[in-house]
Amino acid sequence: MRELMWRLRGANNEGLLVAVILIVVVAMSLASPAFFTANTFFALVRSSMVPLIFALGVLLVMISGGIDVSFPAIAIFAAYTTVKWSMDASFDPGLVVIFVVAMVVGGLLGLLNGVVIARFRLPTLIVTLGTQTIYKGILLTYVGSVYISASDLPASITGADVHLVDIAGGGYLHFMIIPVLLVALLIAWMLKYTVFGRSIFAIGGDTEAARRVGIKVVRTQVWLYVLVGALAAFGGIIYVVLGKNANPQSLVGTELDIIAAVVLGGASIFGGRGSVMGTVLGVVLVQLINNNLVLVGIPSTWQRAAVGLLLIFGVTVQALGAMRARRRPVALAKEVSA
Amino acid sequence: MNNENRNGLAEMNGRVGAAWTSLLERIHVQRGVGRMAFLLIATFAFFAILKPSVFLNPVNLTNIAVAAPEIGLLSLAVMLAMLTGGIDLSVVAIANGTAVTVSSLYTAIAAAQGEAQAEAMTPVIIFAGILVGAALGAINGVLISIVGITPILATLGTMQVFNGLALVWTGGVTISGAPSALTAMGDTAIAGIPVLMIILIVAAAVVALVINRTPIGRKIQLQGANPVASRFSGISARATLMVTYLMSGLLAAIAGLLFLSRNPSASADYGSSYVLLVIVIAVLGGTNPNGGFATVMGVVLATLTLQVLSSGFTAMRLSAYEYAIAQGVILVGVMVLDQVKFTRRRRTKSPNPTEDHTAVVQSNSL
Amino acid sequence: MAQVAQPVLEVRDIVKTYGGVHALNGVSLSLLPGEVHCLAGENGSGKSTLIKIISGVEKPDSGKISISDQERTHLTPSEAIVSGVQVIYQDFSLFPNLSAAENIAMLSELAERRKLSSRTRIREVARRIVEDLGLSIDLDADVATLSVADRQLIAICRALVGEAKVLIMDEPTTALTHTEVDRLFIIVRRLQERGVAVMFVSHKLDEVLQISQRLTVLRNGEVIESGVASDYTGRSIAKAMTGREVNDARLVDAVPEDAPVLLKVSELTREGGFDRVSFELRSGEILGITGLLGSGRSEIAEAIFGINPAQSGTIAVDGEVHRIGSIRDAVKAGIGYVPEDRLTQGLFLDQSIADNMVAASLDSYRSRTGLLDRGRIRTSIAELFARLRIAAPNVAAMVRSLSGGNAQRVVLAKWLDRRPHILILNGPTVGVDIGSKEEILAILREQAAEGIGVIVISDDIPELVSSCHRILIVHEGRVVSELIGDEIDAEKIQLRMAA
Amino acid sequence: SSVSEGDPATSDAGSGSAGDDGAYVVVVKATGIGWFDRMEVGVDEWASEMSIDARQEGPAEATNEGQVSIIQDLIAQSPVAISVVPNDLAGLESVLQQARDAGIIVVTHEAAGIENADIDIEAFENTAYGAQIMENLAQCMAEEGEYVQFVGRLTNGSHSEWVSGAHDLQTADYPGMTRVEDPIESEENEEVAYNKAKEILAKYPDIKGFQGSAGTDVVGIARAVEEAGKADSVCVMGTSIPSVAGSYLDSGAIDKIFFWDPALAGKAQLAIARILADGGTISEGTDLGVPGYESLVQLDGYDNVYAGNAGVAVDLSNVADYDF
Ligand SMILES: Nc1ncnc2c1ncn2[C@@H]1O[C@H](COP(=O)(O)OP(=O)(O)OP(=O)(O)O)[C@@H](O)[C@H]1O
Ligand SMILES: Nc1ncnc2c1ncn2[C@@H]1O[C@H](COP(=O)(O)OP(=O)(O)OP(=O)(O)O)[C@@H](O)[C@H]1O
Ligand SMILES: [Mg+2]
Ligand SMILES: [Mg+2]
Repeated sequence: MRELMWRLRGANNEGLLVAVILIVVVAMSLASPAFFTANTFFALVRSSMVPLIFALGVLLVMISGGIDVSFPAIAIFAAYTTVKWSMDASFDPGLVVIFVVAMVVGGLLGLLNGVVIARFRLPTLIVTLGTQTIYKGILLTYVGSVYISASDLPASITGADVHLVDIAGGGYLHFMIIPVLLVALLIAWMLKYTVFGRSIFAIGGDTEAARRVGIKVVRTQVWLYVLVGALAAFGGIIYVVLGKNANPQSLVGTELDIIAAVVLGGASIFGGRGSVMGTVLGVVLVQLINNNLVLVGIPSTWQRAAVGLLLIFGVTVQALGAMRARRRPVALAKEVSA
Repeated sequence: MNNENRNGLAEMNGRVGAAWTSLLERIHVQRGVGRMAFLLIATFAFFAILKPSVFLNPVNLTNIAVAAPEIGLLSLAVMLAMLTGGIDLSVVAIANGTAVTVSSLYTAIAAAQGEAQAEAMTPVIIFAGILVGAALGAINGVLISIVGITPILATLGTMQVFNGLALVWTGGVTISGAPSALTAMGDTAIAGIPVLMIILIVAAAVVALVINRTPIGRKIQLQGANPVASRFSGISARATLMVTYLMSGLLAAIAGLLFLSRNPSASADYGSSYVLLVIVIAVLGGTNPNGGFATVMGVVLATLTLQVLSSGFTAMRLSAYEYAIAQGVILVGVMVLDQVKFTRRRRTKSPNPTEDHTAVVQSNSL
Repeated sequence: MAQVAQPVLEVRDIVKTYGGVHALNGVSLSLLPGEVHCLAGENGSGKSTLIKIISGVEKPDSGKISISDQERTHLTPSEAIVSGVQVIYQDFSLFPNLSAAENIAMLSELAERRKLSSRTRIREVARRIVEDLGLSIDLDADVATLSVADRQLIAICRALVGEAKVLIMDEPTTALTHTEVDRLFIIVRRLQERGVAVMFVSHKLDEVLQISQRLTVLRNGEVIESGVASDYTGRSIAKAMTGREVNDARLVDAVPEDAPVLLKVSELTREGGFDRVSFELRSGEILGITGLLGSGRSEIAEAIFGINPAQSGTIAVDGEVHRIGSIRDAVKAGIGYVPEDRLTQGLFLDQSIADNMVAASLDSYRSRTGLLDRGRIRTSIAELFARLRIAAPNVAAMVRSLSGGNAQRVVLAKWLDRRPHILILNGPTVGVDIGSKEEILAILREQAAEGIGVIVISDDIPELVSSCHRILIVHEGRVVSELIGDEIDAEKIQLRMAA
Repeated sequence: SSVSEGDPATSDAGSGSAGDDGAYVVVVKATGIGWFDRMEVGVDEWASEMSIDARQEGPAEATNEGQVSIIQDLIAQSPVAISVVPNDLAGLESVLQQARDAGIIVVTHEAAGIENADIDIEAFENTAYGAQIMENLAQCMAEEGEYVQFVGRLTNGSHSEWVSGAHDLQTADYPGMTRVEDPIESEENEEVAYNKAKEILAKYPDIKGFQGSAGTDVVGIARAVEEAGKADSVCVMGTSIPSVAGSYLDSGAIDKIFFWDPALAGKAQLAIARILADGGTISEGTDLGVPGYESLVQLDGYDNVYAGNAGVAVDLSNVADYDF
């Protein structure tokens, strides 16, 4: 029985998170009849897409033992630059090329992060704090600060508004959910079944030991940050596609919420632990809370405090769960040996 | 080889090695201070030469001295948290909590019983404000030390909660009014040095004294240096972390009073751009974000440097984004240079200065 | 091996400095196929540094390394692995967050330059080697949850997975029981027959003599002697290492019956750890507690020090029963504890010796102003520094720069500065060389003579014999035997530990 | 001694040698935002038309402390005039007082009620502007049904005045309408506005009207409304600019936007500063020579607040007239 409970909880407390999400869903359903509808569900899916992509990047960095706060800056830098280039050149290269160009830009910015962090062994939080302000500063000083509205966007972006499911009352499932899910699955697969993925876990577990078994630590880290940069850019373009505008002031400032979601999802801030499943759940929980406060009738002045309180609640549950988990294996090991 | 000889050799070898590491350690200790002093002088000289009329204008110098203290206090608060290996994102929210408390108490009393009565109650009002700051710090302390939440998440949550509560309390409106003692403090200078700057210097001295010269201060450093070894040394992580975040809250509370003394109004959103700035300052000042190491002097100098830089950029008519770029480049650049210098030093051989026992003990932080 | 074989590995004139310290100063050495070559030397003599250079983890300042006739100035870890060098590191170098199986197989996955990783293959690789060694390790458990001994076994398994030409073992047996050591040696011999060259580092000189054919002694980063192992005895190796004679005769006797009881443990129990353990410790007594790894001997000590408190039973210090639910309770009761893993649990590596020494007694230096009384701190530090004969130029040196023996003295000093009634030491001389070991034991005897009670948890039998007044032998969580005074001898201990 | 006492003397000494005397500086809420980029266009135009050194500055983020710091740095440069578009009125009083003590002319914009400004110039009166939006909204909603209001930040003074001006008019004149929620905070973020609008649509299926305050509010709302297929049945109105809202005006999801041209507002601020610097005064009927500010009116209850008549309402019919 205890063994079963243990399984249900999952390696990174995913089970606990599912329970918290269920509690929140039940509470919200009780608070508002409008909550438990397909409409709300699709809205939740839609609003989780971009944060999920960012969260996956944060997850990768966190597993490797770092914290990245520069991803929103990279995302908007890459997306805005690409869109502006297309607009200025009056040339619409098609959605795929736009994604590719943006991801190359994002990858290059990630490369800079990676080289500085890995080559000089600097604390990631501080480095990315620095590069974040640099990227945003360069974007607004040298690339542009103009809001690009739907009418000026390349047609391939505005035209990408394809719905997989449409329901009465405005609920719909945007087709971008397909690439987003594919990327999530791809990353889950990469983390589990590729040597690169396992190396990221190894580096996060013990960097020196990783070097000693022959992992090319610097190279792996640099590639990791390139990947995370490209991922951020991917999220940036999706943001533009969903929002049908490109605003260079957007996104930056959302980094802490994303990090909170990833940690809620069971990733260890000290590296070496985390899962895509947990991250998905963490993002869903944060979006669930963030996007239904009006619906369940929390007064607007109280909303900031409410989000904070729920965050603390979620992290407390996680912390207590982790504390118990840390005690548990000893007994478990004993049971096994007995 | 006879015994004597061997021992002599070993001792020599050991001595050289240890003298070297202690030298290294002191370079490390003074790294934050030395490089920040250099950077401060360099930036100052740079702008003073380029724009002497504007930059050396006493008004400008006074401005720097008046604007820096609130940021400096918040940076010290973050530095304390970093010293234990944590971080405090809620310092600005705590400062606003204090400012809002003081301002709303003052205006409430002034409205009910007249301005004179409110002025007379200034000490009580200020005390209440500081108490609020300490209480908010204590909430962080409880979440981190007793509940066991990672500091960055605990304070991310409390930042939003404290900020949200201030928003609820004020209804989003900026409250105008503060005890005139506070505003007078913001206007006054002693021997040409603004009182606010003196407050920062005194606070910094007290923090330095606490972390270097008191049992709890040493425990804070040890906690950051190796939490497991501290536990195995009988140091209570709970008590230590609690005191750390309480002190962090107190420093933030004083910063909140400084907000009011510069401008007698309080809002839930003041200083939101400080949150990341103060982390940058703490790290530039030589604080190890992983804990165990920090210099108060370095942090104060880093505060002044960034203030000089910002004011210099305005004097040069450069934009806020160009300043942001410069800030990022300096942060990353200083860390990279540091690392390059440090590894190069480690590779080259050193002279072997022989050390006097007691002198080193004295120069050490104990 | 009659024919003169070509060495598989040769290093020449290796120099490596850390800052100003010469960790290695012109070391040359060769390894022949099929030989076990032992590297002996005191703490800090440069053994691990040499190994790290051969395995590509560190770059030498100068010198040449040739493996299979390919000469280089340095290698990277992956080059070393590809050349067939496998290492069991002193600190294991495992990934705490990964499963045992993955830790074992990771290296071969990388060496085979695989891009994809397969769970079944990993498990299979790990299972095969574990079975080969006749071990029982939970392959799916995270390494973080395993015991030190299991971790060491995993590190050994990992090194044996690949097709090694050179196997380097840096103190591979510190946490192993005798049977496990025996099994390891069987495998080493098997590898030897296949022509693998083995480099073996250990402070346990009997093991060295048992397994190796050749022997090189390092001192202060230089080769002092090199020769055929059978020409040496434990005593002569020790002499070469330290440069002086070493004595391991029994040096203490029983304490007087009327010495006051300092510690009285009754019916102490913790499920899965130990069961109804009772004993007394008298003033001036050094009590040895020994047993196989996993017998519960460490758990008893950890319970008394409050790390993992007991579930039932009482602990009385100086006749007064204390509820010990945390380390702080134990410290307040006057108990000090020198942990097994001194680097992570005992020391603040990047702080000075002085800071480390006062870490446990800060509150006692509070002056009337609330500040630390620096004068008093200086005096007591200087006194301890001299009394424990710590070899460092001054007390401001970073602890990281100290060798194992000196670092251990700093941990001791930290507790002595509190003037504890009872001092518990878990593996006080693990990874400490012979010279330092003797001195540390001498310090313990001095402290006991001054009236404190000392408990030594150890499986180093000579050390127990030489310095303990009384010895408890623990088996499966229970005290099964007690040896007092003249009853103590090495053979008896060995016999009762196993039974 | 006192910091502010010392100021005038030292700044005089400073300005003697400073190459910056004669400068006019507009300090905006934040740089890199479309609205203030447009204001900068006006400032630059005015500077070249008048051959006067005029420029615009602003913090990287719309924060009070950022503006305080810039103004303080400016005081040291002794410009002729500083004009500010404050993030937080009360939060700027002290530093503006210091500027005036140093002999600098202080003009403000969007800051009715500020004390330490020589003149505050409004494009219009805030509550009247709010009322104007409400009149249009009420007309669009046929004077009945549920509506909600969005503000960029709950701490934003102007936004609060617009929504309360509108709400007051509604309660007085349009009893058939009901505001179903307190003003909702969009955090100046289009995505947040979009998500909250979706929630509103779910919670109040019969909602008929939205009023936005931040420039991106109506866009986020419009997207939600459009997706709900209610572009025709729901009225979306509020402050925005054509370049941001244009495509939704085309599609009909946004019914009408209200604004004033920031470029002209920038010019008006500078024009006032110029008049004051030349020793002139501002009074009822003053003509600044800037479209929409040809005959200023003094607002009731303040002695330093003047308003122009620069408010513009734009719908599909006249959106082509504006290129920003
Ligand atoms: N112990 C060390 N101390 C200081 N610097 C080190 C250390 N180990 C490695 N480095 C630095 O890190 C860099 C690369 O180290 P590492 O061998 O881990 O990288 P790698 O990923 O294998 O490199 P590559 O991809 O080029 O093969 C080297 O340039 C070296 O300067
Ligand atoms: N990373 C390092 N930085 C500075 N000094 C070091 C470093 N690693 C080793 N040393 C120093 O180099 C010398 C040799 O150390 P090494 O670890 O090789 O000794 P060892 O013979 O393996 O000792 P032990 O028996 O304790 O394992 C010591 O003086 C040690 O302090
Ligand atoms: Mg390499
Ligand atoms: Mg070693």
